[in-house]
Amino acid sequence: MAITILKPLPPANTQNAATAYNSDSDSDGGVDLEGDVSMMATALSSKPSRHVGGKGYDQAIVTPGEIITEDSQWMRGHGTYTTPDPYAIVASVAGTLVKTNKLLSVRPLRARYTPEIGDLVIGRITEVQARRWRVDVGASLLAQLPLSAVNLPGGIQRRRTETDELQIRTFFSEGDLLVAEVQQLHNDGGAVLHTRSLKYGKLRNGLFLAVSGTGGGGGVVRARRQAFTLDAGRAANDKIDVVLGVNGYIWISKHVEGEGAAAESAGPGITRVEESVGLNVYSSQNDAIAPETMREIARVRGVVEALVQHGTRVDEDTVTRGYNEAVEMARGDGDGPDTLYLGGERGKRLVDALKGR
Amino acid sequence: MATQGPVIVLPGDQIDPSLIPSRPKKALKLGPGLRHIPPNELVPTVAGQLTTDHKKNSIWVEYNGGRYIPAVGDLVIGTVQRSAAEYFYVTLTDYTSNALLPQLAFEMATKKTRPNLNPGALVYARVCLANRHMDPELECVSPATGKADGLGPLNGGMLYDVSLGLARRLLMRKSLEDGKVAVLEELGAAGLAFETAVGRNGKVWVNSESVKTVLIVGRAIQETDEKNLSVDQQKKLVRKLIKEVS
Amino acid sequence: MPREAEPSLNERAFVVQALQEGLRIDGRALDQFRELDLKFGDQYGVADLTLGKTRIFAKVSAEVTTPYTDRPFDGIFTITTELSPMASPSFEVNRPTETEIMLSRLLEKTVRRSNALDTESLCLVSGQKCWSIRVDLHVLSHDGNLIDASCLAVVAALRHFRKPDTSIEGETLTIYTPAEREPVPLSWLHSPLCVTFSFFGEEADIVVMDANLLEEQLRVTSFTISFNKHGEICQGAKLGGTTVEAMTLIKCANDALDKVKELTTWLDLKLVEDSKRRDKGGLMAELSAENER
Amino acid sequence: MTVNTEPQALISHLPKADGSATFSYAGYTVVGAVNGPIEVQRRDELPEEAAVDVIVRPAAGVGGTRERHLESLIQSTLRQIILVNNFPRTLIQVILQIIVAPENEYVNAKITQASSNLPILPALLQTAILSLLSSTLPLTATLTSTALAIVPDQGGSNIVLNPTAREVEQSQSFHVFAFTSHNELILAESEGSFTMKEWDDVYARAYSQCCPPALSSDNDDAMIDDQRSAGSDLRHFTRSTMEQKIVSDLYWK
Amino acid sequence: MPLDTSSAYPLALLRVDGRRWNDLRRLHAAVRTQAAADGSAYLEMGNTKVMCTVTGPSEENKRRTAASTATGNTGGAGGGAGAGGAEVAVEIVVGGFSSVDRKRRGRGDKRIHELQTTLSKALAAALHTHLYPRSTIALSLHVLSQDGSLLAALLNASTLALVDAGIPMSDLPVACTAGLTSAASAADDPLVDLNAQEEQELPFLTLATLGDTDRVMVLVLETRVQAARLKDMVDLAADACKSVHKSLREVVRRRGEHMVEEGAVEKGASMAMDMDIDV
Repeated sequence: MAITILKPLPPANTQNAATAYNSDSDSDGGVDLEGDVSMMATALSSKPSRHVGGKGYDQAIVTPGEIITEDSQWMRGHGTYTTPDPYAIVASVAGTLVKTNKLLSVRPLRARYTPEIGDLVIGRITEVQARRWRVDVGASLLAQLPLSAVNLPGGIQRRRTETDELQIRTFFSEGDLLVAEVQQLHNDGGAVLHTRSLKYGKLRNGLFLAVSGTGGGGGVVRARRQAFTLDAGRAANDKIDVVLGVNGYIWISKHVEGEGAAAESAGPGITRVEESVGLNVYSSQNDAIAPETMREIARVRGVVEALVQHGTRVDEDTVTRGYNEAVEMARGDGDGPDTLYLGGERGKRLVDALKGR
Repeated sequence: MATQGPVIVLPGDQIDPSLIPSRPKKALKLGPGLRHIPPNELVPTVAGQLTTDHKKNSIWVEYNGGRYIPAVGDLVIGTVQRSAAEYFYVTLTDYTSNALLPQLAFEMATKKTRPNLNPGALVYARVCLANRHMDPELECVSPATGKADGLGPLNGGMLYDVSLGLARRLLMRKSLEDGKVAVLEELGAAGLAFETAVGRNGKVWVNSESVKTVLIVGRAIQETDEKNLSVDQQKKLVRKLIKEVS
Repeated sequence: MPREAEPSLNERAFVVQALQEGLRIDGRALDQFRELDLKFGDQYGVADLTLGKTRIFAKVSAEVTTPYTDRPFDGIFTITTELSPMASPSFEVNRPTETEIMLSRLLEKTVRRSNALDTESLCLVSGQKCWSIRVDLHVLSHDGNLIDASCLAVVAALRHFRKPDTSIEGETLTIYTPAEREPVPLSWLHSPLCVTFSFFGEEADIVVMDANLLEEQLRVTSFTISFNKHGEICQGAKLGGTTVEAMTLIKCANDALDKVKELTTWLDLKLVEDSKRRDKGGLMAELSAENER
Repeated sequence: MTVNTEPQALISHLPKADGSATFSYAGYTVVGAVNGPIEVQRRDELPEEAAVDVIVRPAAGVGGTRERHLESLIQSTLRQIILVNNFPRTLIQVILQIIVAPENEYVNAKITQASSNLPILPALLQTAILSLLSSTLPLTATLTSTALAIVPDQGGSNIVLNPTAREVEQSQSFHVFAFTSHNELILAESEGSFTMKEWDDVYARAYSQCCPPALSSDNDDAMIDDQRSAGSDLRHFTRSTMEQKIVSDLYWK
Repeated sequence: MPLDTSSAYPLALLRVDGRRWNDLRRLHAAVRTQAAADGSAYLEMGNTKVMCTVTGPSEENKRRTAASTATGNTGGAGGGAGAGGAEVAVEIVVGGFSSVDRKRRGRGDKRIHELQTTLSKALAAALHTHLYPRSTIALSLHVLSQDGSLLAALLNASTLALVDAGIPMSDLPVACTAGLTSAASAADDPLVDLNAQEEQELPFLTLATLGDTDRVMVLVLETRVQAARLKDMVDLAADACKSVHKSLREVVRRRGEHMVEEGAVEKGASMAMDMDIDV
């Protein structure tokens, strides 16, 4: 029977046409098995095919269920599990293999944020409870922010009183954004945050942006510095603060001297914190922002989105260079320096230019 | 009206005054199933057998069945549902609201060394607060001596449901003479090694080294309960079960 | 409504440990059903089934109605399963739980989709008049294995049922009341019955029939298969849960067939017993009627 | 033409419910289950007493307004005799499942009957009280209920106790009464057209039926043979049923 | 009912769409199709087309939707209030335009509910839910076009979306259908991956396995068939699942390799060879 009717192929990358996705490569990760898969072709050897590299693929990627090793000298790390009989370490996520001494783990291609102590995160208050807030940080569980872990107006050493408990909503209420540090982890992976430093606290005067978490596929990576200040080229004192939350939440705001997360670089001592915890720390009112500043904030946002869309990591270096490149591009194009659009082809050009360097 | 036969009462019945024990000087003690309507009327609220104890000057209605309602001093077996800052939330019967067990109400428990009970763990406890307007409270330690006296977490074993009546009989000081339950003694006499805990809330916990022993004890208790076995029948049942397994 | 109560950790551990030694809490063999009992009512199409502490009541009723427009030659056949708080306080009226939906789907597939009842025979005047047969299922007491027990009760009630006799002369359709003519049985094609297997252990290698409520709460997965005594599978469902070796499932299917044959014989016997009982009643009624005259 | 079958009952026969009873009388069979006191949903919670929830389910078809009406009648009656103050912020659930209702042999049954709501009420109430007694929930009293119809009879009319389905259909008016064991009237529902005089007669008949003079334990047998009333003495029936149950429960005493 | 399949098949040994008995339809799949979701996938099995998005694991606020849920209970531990692990909530929306009869299916549809429950219970058993206590993994599936093997397509799409979301699992759950050309005779050929027309006429079952093993996650048979033929159908469906498994793994691998090429992910350590050296 030589007759095999093939179905016509659909146009490639239908789902990405609108977002100007790179369409010349097989970018949607799809695979077309041309024609029909004959059953006879798959010899039924169930065990060997589970082994990594057993089929001569490029060995960079492991998928769930693949046996990484049957050698019992290795220890299993994240992204793997073991089977007792016969002993084997098996991948549980799709990703790349990481070896740390005798520890085998799989770095997932993408995953939701998993909190670690010391992470700088941006969160949104979802619930106010008696003595604590519950904060969405994009993890599998809501994080907690105890009332005792924030600076209250009137100095760092001040005792928390019952009045503070009653007034808890005057500090943070539902929907407020904040930047904080992961202080502690519970057994179930839930994080406890604190904002006891001048560089943490409520966010205002800016713009929120969420990119998918760490791992791969673009997104924020843990770096030496998560918060920095950009010089917004044209006006000398026009500066923009960028906070890259390790959890993939990003805050871009107008720079205010001596306030906000970017003050990290200024490095205020404990004593200064005490003095400067003023009332406006918990203000939800934006300052006046000049239209030029707003435009540059929007430009930074465009840069970050372009970076994410084209699978490039987001860190201080890429954002800074990307921003400068975007300013150049806008200047170079005929459309004038006010052009902010960085979608589609322009975004691709931007990222290519960054990679080219 | 002769007093030798059992006196069965229904809710709202009038009680023959001659049946009420009247020892001068001693206050009359009212047990379950009776309601006192001032100034001096006694009315049953459940269907059961009117029972009196002239020595203790007490009167109550004996009955079996229904749902357990916590009373102070009862020994109960509960299941931990969850733990919060200071309490374990414990269920005594299905579908009722939780009882509270303070995390410090254990022998030797301090803020640092409080027991860690996971959801689903069993505890043997005493009801120390029962009040219609509040959730019942439990304790696993005697407040007077600070000793556990056998109360606390129950590890391993199996939990069996029995009727409230049988639970009461098993908990009687002379369960054979007064309660006419002989299964446990018989099983012990037959050479089985096991431990039990009986909750007034209709739960019996049985533990043993051997799974089979637990099963025999459990089945013997449940069958005694369901089939209303007399002492002789219980003895027969135990012999039969032991034969079946060996 | 209060949440369904969950077994304690001790019970979880012990039940599984005992099963690993091949022992069940109530002393049954792994493939043993609890004691079955079936009572028919004085009226036709009423079945009251007890399986251990599980008790199911099924009632069949019939009325004349108009057929669905897209199926003018078919009668209407529905099975209603609404679990009331009588089965468990965690069931709420008018808010179907997962248990209820799964039960109703399995009965639908086992009894209705397998064409156990010839719906064409329910047609009286095509496109205008047909019988609507309705089975109402009530769970009076829930101690596990609702599916097998319900299926048995539904099939028993339907086979026991008699619908009023009818006749058509020209254009006129006459429906006789029970007093006028003895009602007639339904056109029943085959009797499909369910057998549910519950699996225990991490590898799901312990297989148990007729699980009670506690066992159902602790099983890692289940497989329900429906057969008629002719050896036809009417439905099979393993809906998720821990994975089971394919060979184990095939073996379950074979065991289920034996069990279904056994249950069918039992059901046939019960129906014969009941008809004998009724016949006696019928004779008595005739005699007493004669006496009155 | 009264149905003279003796009442029958099974007590505490559903192993999973706190209290249960099956009651058959005058062609009706009802299964009742009681659960309580159990956790109540916030919206139904009462701060000073237990909420009483009554669910009536028909044998065939889904419950509708007819069942809701019966539920509200039974609920308000039971609330009076259950000591609801003993269990604030809880729920007492009474589920009444109709198993058999008498069918009129001369009419082809419809699944949803348009006929009167009331005839089944006594059977439901009687089942509810037996289930409550089985559940050992505290009560102030028990109750007894009966149904009567005024049926036209050769120009005059007749009061019929426990009428059949056919008699209900032919009746001018239909009445249901319930009395507590303290001989207090706790429920009176009537439908149809009747005069005050007729109602008084029916009431008197129902009273004598439900509230027989207290009997001493010596002449139980004489009581049953009493020709005074056509129907069974349900109050006595309730007592003897419970006595049997208690004696069997307390066999060890 | 016109028995196209069974009348034509014995003549040419070809099915209505020209396939042989053991041919799967064209399987096309893509992962990461929706940027906003934690994981997403689009999958076609012939003309059956479904989309899946995953949200979570995240802590859900009390409000519960119409979705069916299952809690993974691994190793018998757990009990109590959601201590067992993450809940897997599945919601299926069948587009009114997805089939020829354009029938609207309400939220109360029990068949959809059964599919939801089946998927959530199957996935809960494959996922390592114990890593995420008190959270919810929510899957939203949209059926765009129906042409048979719907449950299989839904499960395969869910698998890809969950892999994309980076949620750990024991192996890839995969599913396929298998049927018989006629229920009556014992000599008939079995078929794999049935389309809607074949499903209407022939007895068939849907089988889901965990990876390319013979361990069955889901078995759904809704038509009458002789008991003796069950084994043939299960065997064939299990083999078909192995092919599907291979394809899905390829989809994931390609996606990953592409990301490594683009530099979004660091290259992984190489395996077997250099491990031996380490030893």
